[in-house]
Amino acid sequence: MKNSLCREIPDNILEQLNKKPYSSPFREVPDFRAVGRKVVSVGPNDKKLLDSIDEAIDKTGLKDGMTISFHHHFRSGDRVVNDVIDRIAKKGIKNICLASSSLTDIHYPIVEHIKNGVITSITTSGLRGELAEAISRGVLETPVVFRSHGGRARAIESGEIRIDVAFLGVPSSDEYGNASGERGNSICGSLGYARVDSRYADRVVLITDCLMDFPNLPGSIKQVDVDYVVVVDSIGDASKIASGATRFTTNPKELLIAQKASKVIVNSSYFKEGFSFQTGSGGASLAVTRFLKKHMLEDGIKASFALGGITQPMVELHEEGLIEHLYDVQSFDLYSANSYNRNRKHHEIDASYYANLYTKGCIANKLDIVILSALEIDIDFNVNVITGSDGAIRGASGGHSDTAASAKLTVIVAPLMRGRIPTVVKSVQNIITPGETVDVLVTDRGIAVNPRRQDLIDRLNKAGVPTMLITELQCLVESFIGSPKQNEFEDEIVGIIEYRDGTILDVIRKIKEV
Amino acid sequence: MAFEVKDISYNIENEIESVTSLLEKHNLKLDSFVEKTIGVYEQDLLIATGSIAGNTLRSICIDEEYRGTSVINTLVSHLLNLLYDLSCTHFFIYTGVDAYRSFIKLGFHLVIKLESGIVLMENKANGIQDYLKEIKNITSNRETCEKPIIGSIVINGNPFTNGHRHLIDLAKEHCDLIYIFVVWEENSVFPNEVRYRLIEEGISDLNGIVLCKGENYIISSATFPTYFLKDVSESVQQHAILDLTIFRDIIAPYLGITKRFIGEERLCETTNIYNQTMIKLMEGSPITVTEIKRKESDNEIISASHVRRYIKENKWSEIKKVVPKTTYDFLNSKGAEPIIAKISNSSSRH
Amino acid sequence: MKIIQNGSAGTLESSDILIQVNPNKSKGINIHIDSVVKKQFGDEIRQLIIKTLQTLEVDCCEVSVIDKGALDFAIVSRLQSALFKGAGVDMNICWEEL
Amino acid sequence: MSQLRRTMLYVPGNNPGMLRDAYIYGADSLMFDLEDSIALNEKSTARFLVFNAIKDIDYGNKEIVVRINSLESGIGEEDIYAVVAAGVDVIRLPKTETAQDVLDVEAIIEKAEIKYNKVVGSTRMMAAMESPLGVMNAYSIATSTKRLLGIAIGAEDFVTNMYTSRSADGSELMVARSQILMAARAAKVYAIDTVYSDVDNEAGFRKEVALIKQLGFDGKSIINPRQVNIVHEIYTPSKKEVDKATRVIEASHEAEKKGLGVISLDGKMIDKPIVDRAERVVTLAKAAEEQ
Repeated sequence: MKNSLCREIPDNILEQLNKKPYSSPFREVPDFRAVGRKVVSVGPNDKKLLDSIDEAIDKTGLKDGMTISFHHHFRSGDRVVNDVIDRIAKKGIKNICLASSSLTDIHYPIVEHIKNGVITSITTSGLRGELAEAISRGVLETPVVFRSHGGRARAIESGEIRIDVAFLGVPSSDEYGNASGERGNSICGSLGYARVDSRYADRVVLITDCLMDFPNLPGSIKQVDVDYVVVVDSIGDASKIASGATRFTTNPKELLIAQKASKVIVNSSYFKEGFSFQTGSGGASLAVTRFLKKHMLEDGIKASFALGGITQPMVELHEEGLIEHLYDVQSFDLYSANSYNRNRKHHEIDASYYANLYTKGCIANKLDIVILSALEIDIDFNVNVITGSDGAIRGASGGHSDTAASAKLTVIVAPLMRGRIPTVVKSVQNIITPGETVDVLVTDRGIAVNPRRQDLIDRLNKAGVPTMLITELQCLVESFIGSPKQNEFEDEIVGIIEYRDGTILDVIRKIKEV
Repeated sequence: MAFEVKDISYNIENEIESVTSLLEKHNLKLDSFVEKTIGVYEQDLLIATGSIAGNTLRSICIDEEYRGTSVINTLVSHLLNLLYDLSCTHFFIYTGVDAYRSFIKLGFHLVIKLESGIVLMENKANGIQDYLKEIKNITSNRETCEKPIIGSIVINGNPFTNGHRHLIDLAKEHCDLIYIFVVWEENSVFPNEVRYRLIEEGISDLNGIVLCKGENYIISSATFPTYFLKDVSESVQQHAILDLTIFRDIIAPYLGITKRFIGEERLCETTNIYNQTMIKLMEGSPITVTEIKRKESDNEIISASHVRRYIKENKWSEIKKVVPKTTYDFLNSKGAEPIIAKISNSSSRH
Repeated sequence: MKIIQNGSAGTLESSDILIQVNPNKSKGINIHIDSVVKKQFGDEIRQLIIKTLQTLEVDCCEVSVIDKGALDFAIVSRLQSALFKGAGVDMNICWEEL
Repeated sequence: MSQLRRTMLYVPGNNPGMLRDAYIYGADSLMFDLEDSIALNEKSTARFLVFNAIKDIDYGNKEIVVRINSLESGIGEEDIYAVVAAGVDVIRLPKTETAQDVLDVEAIIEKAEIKYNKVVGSTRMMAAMESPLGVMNAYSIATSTKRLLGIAIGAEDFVTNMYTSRSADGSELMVARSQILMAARAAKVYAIDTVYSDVDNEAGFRKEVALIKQLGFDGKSIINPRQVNIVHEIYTPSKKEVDKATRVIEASHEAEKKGLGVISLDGKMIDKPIVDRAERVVTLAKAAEEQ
């Protein structure tokens, strides 16, 4: 059947998953109890420190058909996912469900483990590189379920994702399982995504390359949640886990977009003392911070908090007194990872606190402004950040739909086209964020406001910020590039996109080989 | 982002040093035989480098920090345009497996990937397959028995001697069909076409032989650049493995070759390493290597390098003893005069 | 126009295209296209190349392109440039006919 | 002189992405370069690209300038034919030394206009002086032809010719800038300042723009889109200036309506140049608002 965004969701998929199709951002009302993990008792004489990943696999009783989880705080520097799955494969364990918070290009070896039957189902926020390509071409028999960061936390708490063993790489831990993301050989800062797993998985194994004296405090993951600790040679490539510094883009086009976006924000009704905001990590999105700063200084306005993946520019604004609090679910660079040590109001939060709709109030609810990027956006303002113009998976859902739905002003920043690939299209390949939760699109060649926000259109036009219809932008892009040929797909479904409330937003189909 | 591209001068120490240190930082080196090197700079910082040797891009390196940016496009565009300007339209990239995906995006196609992580790519889709298809087309016209035994010999033939002929004759005894690949690089004193013609004439009485140009895939500047150097380079072994893996995994299976014949080598260290590597590499494959003792004349082995020495020393009676009449006649013809003049004035190995 | 030698133009930078033309050993036109948007625009690019060849009355050559998302004006420019190089013509071009 | 030429954005003629996007940064004029930013072996390639860009891309009513190669280079003539055929607005001459240089180019432009059925005289010209001789001849160059709408100084070559180099305060350019400016004003054409190439030095750039604005230049050639807004910002008149200009213009309209030959404001007589300047201030203010 078709959902409210006119996306065809096959009935058998809905039946299999026991899911409803998407209807509107806040319509569904939860009616369930949060699940609990299996209770274990560790006594005074029990030891948690194990010699190897192999031993941990044995001790946790991992076997065929179980679900394992990882986090993605180590980004492209990660070694833990590949190493653990390799060991699992060597033991001959098959039919594993991989429930990672996200997966990146570094995880390409998983393709082999899919082929040899070790991994048979996946749920994640995103996929990139060879793994994404292989899955787009149908290497995995069951479709990957894509969830937003908030959606994943919800699914874990509701029991939809039941993690048997969580293998959590941590920059440092003591022998009893007190782990920190800000101390160690390769630090990553916040361990926000891992914290949910640590509380809900039946078994939790920490993997670190830096064993600290007990107690390793303050910390992110707590001893009461941890079964075992394994020390390995290396958890990954430190320089790729947290890049040295996030620099502002010097790309003139990104700067232009950022400047236009800051104009929209400043002239909206939300830019006032005590406002809150979040920016994505893309070049233009990050650069908005820089232009905002100028206006904040000029108008004497301070932000009450900034949220999200935290980067150096955010921490600097915080340290300059322009942002009161930082809520950090993931630190993107060394500077922000180090900031906890000196900034008391830099708070580590977990994924549920960040963006889970089914809590008694996630912090995203308090967000005024969010600036997000897009691979594609269509004339209904639906945004795609998961599939490329060729229909292949190459992105991540992340907190995109969570924050878009929650924030009072959602601004999408994107170039009108990338080379010959259009950003503004008639209909996006796949929907991650419904258009009804998006307010403004800012491109290098014009600003379009969602017609649902006539108030905003009036305000901007009154302030002399010109706006266009999104259909005008779409025509403009076609005048440059022509109209692309529609992608061809097989019937087979390789991905299911779940909205943050658990309803089904869209499906990703297998690419037709030419 | 605007990157600046500059030619690197081998005579300016600073420039060459910044290139070698960038390469060393990423565990690479500047090949000794490159002919031109360029650098990509951001402000005054060298962030990428690449070189050309013959028809091959080599010693390509992009500073780790700049990987994923458009600097690779800038670098490779420049190198390709340099090759185009030299009228080179079919070219290769010798690189590591890490960079392989990036080059696919720039229009390159895989020739072969070695276990060591070395990758050879070319700018033509199916370049090597097309080359082999053409060769096979010649053979399909030849009458052969049902399941012919097929052998192969690679000859530089600089120039063709009785030693080469001896090798071919012995090989013939074991095979129904023999592919003779002529090394196709203008690095020898006898030009490609001359070497080819002298072999052709020298075996015109034999059946069951397919004479083909080795082109880019057998002992070429793409597969084995160090073969043509005067001194033995430390990369010889690596290049030999590349060249022979292509033969073992692509050429031989395609043409059904199961035997390779080589002349025993005592004089030339590079060729000796090549031969020994071949014996090792073909182990466990369907290809058997037969090393044939060199034919001797007056207690001295016959070799093309001796022939060139005789030419230099003007010992025509010696020459007559070790080359076929066809070669001898050519050497006495007008066409040979520039070659002879060149030999008389040179000291090169080739 | 007759293509008598190799001609190339363009780069592999984003939004550009690298085009190489060679005299064709056999008769007619051979076009090889490698493009980041081959699925979406491969046919259009081919048509544009053919049209440009016809305009310049080139009926025998090999064209191979590596496209990084060039728009039509860039594709035409690079091809014209490569063709004129291939024809050995540099000056006194009839601009009104292009 | 109502059209604004605060910013003339250089676009290397061999970069399709930049040719496509140059339009979006809000510069008053775009200058596609076939000269110094193009390597020798890419000259003809760039010419094809600029030709097709002008023909195919809709730049709205943006003024399109092309900097051609000098005639001495042997390729300048082909450049002229190509860009006239494409329909360029302005041809900018590099390294102009004498009025004859301008006339030589004009003669070819005229031939090209006839050949391609363009209105003769429709292609305007600009000349850049990059040598002491050119600067000395600034006035005769500025008055050499009606096509010429402005003159510019190219500092990089100039300072080399002067046996010096560019400094932060620009003292080495003082005389040349003043000379160009005086010639331009005397000839009633635009005066455009040279580029500032240290893109990342925003403070230095601001200082230089403030200086040339104070000297009286109409605008500046710029090499990076990031510089556009800075120039426009500095050229934006203050509220006080705008208010005053508005009153001057009102007074002038008043006088016109009444058919008076003399304009007066607050009991004082106002001369024509003051009205001209007032109009310019208002135009600048309007443009700044639109940005």
